[in-house]
Amino acid sequence: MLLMILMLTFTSGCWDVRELSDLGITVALGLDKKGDEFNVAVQVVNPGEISRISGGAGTKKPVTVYEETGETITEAFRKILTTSPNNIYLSHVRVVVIGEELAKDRMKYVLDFISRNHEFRTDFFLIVAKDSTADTILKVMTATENVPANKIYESLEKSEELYAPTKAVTLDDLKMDLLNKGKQPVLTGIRLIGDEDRAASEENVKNLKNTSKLKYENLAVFKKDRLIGWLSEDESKGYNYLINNVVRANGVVTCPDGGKLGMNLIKTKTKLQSEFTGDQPIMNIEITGEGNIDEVSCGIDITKQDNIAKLEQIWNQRITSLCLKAVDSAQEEFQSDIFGFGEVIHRQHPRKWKPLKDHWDEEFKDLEVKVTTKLKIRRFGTITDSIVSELE
Amino acid sequence: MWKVIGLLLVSAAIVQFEYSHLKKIRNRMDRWSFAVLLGVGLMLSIMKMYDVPLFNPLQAIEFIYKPIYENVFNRVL
Amino acid sequence: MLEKGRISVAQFTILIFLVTTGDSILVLPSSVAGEAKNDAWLSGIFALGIGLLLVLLFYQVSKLFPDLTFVEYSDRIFGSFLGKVLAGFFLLYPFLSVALLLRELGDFLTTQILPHTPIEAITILFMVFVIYGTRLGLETWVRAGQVFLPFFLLLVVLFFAFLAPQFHLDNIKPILGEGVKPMLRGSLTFIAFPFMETLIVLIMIFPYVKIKKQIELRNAMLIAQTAGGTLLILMMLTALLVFGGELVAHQQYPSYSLAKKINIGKFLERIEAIIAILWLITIFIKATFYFYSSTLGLAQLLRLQDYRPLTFPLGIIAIVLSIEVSPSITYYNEVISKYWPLFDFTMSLIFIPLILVFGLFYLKNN
Amino acid sequence: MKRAKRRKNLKEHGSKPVQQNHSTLHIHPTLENNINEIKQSIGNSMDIIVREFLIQEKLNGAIIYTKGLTDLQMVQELLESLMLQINGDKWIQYEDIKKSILTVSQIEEHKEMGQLLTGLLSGDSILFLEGYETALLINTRQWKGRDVSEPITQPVVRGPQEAFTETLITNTALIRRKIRDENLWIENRQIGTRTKTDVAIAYINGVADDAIVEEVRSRLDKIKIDGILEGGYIEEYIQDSTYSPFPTVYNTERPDTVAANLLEGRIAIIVDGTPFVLIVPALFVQFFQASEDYYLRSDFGVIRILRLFTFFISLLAPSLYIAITTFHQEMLQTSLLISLAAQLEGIPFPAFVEASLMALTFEILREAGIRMPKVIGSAISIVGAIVLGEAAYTAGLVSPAMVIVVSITAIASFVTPAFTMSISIRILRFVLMIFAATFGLYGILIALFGLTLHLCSLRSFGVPYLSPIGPFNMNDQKDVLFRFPWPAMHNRPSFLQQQDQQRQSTERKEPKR
Repeated sequence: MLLMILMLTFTSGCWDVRELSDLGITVALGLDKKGDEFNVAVQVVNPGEISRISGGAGTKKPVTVYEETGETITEAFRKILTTSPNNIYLSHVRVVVIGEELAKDRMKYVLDFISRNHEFRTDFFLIVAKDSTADTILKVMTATENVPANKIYESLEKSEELYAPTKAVTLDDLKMDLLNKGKQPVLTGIRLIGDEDRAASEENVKNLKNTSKLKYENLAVFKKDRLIGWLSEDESKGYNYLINNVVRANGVVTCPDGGKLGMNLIKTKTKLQSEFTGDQPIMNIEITGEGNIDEVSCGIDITKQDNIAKLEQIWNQRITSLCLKAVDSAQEEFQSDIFGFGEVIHRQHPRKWKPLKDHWDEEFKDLEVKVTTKLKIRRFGTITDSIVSELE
Repeated sequence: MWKVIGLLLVSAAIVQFEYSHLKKIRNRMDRWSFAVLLGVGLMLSIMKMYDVPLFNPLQAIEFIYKPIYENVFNRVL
Repeated sequence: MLEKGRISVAQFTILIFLVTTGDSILVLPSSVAGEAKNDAWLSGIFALGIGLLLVLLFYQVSKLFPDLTFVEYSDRIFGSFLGKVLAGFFLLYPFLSVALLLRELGDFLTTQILPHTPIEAITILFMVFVIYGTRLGLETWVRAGQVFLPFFLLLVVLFFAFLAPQFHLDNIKPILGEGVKPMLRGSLTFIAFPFMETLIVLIMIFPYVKIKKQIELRNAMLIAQTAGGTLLILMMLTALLVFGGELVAHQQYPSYSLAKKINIGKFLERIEAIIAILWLITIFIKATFYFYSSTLGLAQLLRLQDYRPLTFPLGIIAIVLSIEVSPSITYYNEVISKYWPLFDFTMSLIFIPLILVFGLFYLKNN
Repeated sequence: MKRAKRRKNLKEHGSKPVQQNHSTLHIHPTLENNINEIKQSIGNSMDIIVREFLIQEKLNGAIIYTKGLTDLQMVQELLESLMLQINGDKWIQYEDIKKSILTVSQIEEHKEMGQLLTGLLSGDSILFLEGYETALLINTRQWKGRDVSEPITQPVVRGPQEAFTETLITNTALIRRKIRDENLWIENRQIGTRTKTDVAIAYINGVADDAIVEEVRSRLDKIKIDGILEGGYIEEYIQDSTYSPFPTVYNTERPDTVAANLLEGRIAIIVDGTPFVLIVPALFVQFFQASEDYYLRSDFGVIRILRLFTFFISLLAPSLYIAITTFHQEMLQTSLLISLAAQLEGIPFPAFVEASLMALTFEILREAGIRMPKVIGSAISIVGAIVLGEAAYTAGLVSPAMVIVVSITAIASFVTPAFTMSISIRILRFVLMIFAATFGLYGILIALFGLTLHLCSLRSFGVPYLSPIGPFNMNDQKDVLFRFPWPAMHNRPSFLQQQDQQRQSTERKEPKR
């Protein structure tokens, strides 16, 4: 007994003990700008509601969102602590959503805070809330996953793999881009579709058809740490092809005589080569890949060699144009080297990079970019000729 | 204050612990060096507890090597 | 004889390997990459070469008096007064290093793992066990290092294997893009921290190795330094391949951040605390090595019959010193990455040759 | 204070009747005197039987024996041969009785009373004859002992199913039956001023290191105690470090284990009155080796890795649980963390208290399980299961995760083949829990450093406790984590420094065709 008391005095004075039950497990963090101050929103899990043991049939919501404003992020956090019953615990943050206004203005402070705090890990995704504030995004309830942040995290992870126009960016990726002179960062945008007020309600989940939901949309272009604009969907796709970030993707090819044809891209690789004519750098980009035909909704006979060649040509042209669109808008509209062409030149021609380094932004504007695509059609599913062409 | 008392208790324990050992050693130097070093250690820690500024040996190193680093090393490389 | 234990050549090798890896495995990548950016691994290779050359120098010193430690023979070669002064000066080196190591460990733990625990509590706990190891004698704590070695190697292998999927070869290109200068600047710390800091204090251990021929010492040192150096170069390379030079330079503890990146199939993740074991093992051995050398040396200097009574008083002083040495982490980082290596250089390129010259002179005349 | 105690002791001794010391007393020529002497020194104990008789109607004699320790049949035969079979006129001499009349295998001649008394109390019979200053000590020892039965504490599936008994001589016989080598030497000595317990040292001459044998002898001779009732008494006297949680003396009740250890060059100490034989030097790895490892196919030796693993589990599981749930929550996966947090909602205790309570409960149950009469044993296990598993959880006192951790710990601690090792783990587990509760994983790790240092500093009869891991020996690794197939194990483990290193001839002889 004496020993027990001794142990208790030993442990009660302990400095870093955090009992699990006192922990407010934060899964998402939303940061916004409110006037001159920071607005911080955290999505905290109510474990009892989620865990299978207690059935999750309670009346409480599975997550709670706390929100406060402060001059610094830390101050806002401190205020949250006074309203939330538990300690805010940040090691399990899955996503950090940054409001568009804040992203346009003071991203670097956010990054400093996040990378300085030891509780943050580096494996969460950073997302920009497009056309809205971060806290509205955090308040959206989702149907399939109890924890909305998990839903956001997982669907971004999936969509990056399966669908081309998003890019999952972790803290390290972002910092690497910011520190490299030859590359500018991008972040994926997220948007709330539907009614903002209803989104936070339980009803939203209970209805079979969600009236309000979250959707990933395109990429936000940064110059240094400031958001300067958005790529369109096509440009985002082109961007991903250019930085070799496409694992699998679906594409649509217009048939020569009208109608569409679905392609499933299975293997792509992008090679970036830089060369110099005199002092003028040129980027040569070569995209190679293979695809399968998924769906034929036009009258083309895909058993014919000629037609396949034609389709390949159309497809290649389409991807090329996607890429060029992305390059164009980066060069003309944003003047921000989001593709890391500067990095490529640095790696391949370190000597010649030196004079370019300090005024790379201007140089990038006039950089000559050549895109060649060599995509091949390999297979076309379990049937040979299309039923459609038979019927016609 | 409590810290100082705790420290003194700890050093008393150390003395008690070493005493039996030192008793066997008939060398006077052993006892003296133990006592002197323990005294120095105690004094330093008590001074540290009351925030008395102490000498930092790294300052000496900085003093010697800063000119070398800046004038020699930085120029050579 | 103050120390009756003897260690085998294999144990000696393991000791040097662990000490070489020491704290370097945790802090070195950052300071080297700060100068050399993505060529930091080349600094490592260069530094390893220099380190091996240094081994030859130290081997000559070890041949002077095969049965005595430096403190024991210093008054023979320098005369009784100057000898004592120089020996005392030399002992400051390992002792100060103990304090610095304690500080480093405390800083690491308070920033990364135990932010609310007072640094004194961490260092005192650590010091108590260093003292325990020291009191048990050379043979015992070196044997403990031997026992740790398999765990250490296992963790290292796992560490590299788990991170391999995240290697991006592009991150270390271009090779020598900025010329040789940054690479050489980076190698300043890479020579000093792992290689010099180990070798300098070895002159207190040489006589306690069981050898048949003196040359075994040289071979052991060469093998251990090569192994330790290679491990550090690999660590450097891994950090660069995963993060790129810029990001490594910006981190306080790059290899800890590396461990945070480990994620194998969403199952093996969040294991950085386990990886931290790796550094604690080597730092523990390095700290014990320094502390042991300084207490034994002091006892020999004062001609005591036992060094054990000195351990607690010196431990207390080391803890006070560890708190005193740096008012802030910025100061610490600056002194440690800029000026301390020069101190290492002074010790091993001026002090040690001095011993060698005087020693040879003495042996010739007697 | 010490002096006062001593004085008190003196006083107590002074008040008691002074005990006579008979050991140096010589035998008196008159029979009467001798009988009285013996009766008096044993205090007329009821189990001492004196049978007086006449040989050839002239010579007075007496046989004295202890009832219960003696084979009555033999005494009967003795008396028969003395009283009936001596016929004729030839005057019987003392020498004749010893040489040609007594048909008993072991007879000793003594002149001092002390040795006679010891013999008498060990079951021998004393033969006094009128007018002689020597007496005969006749071996008639026989008492009801347990038969050789199955080993209870170290059972195996495959391997010999016999265990030692409480009788020394049976035990030495069991060892002899396994090693029929003239170099198996068994030395005998008696320890304990009152119990005079027989203790035997067995070793294979030429295999065991002479220095270690000598060390064992000298340590045994240093023991000054009135009684030895079990090997544990001796163990505590001869072990190297008293204040270590780790055992440096191995004990076993399996004759095959003893034989195997003797063949490796170790020394066995067999104590009369207990079926547990001590083996020295004992090394750390030895406590994880079961005799069965050597009988089953060699790949079975992989199981030792499992044993070492469970050693760490039973040592670390509760402390790791405390460290991770209260310090390093970031180590848990998000979903696991959420479900743990849900379990812990409403648990009134901090994790450390919860863990200590549960671990304590388990220790209580375990202790109760051992001490209880076997009949009640099953009741205990039912109560334990309900208390630990069901009720505590339903009442919201402990979390299910904690129940899992404690049960894993408990089961893991039973895997260690040597019981003594699991006792030491018990204490260390609590120490580690305190470290974990104050410093998290850092504390655990530092404590493990300390533990390793301690293990490295231990020695058992001069042999480093952790060998062959530290100091490392490549050749000896064949019998540490794995057991190599027998043909691959040419040499005995080298850390014991045997005189004869080789276990088998290096070249295998080709079978004749």
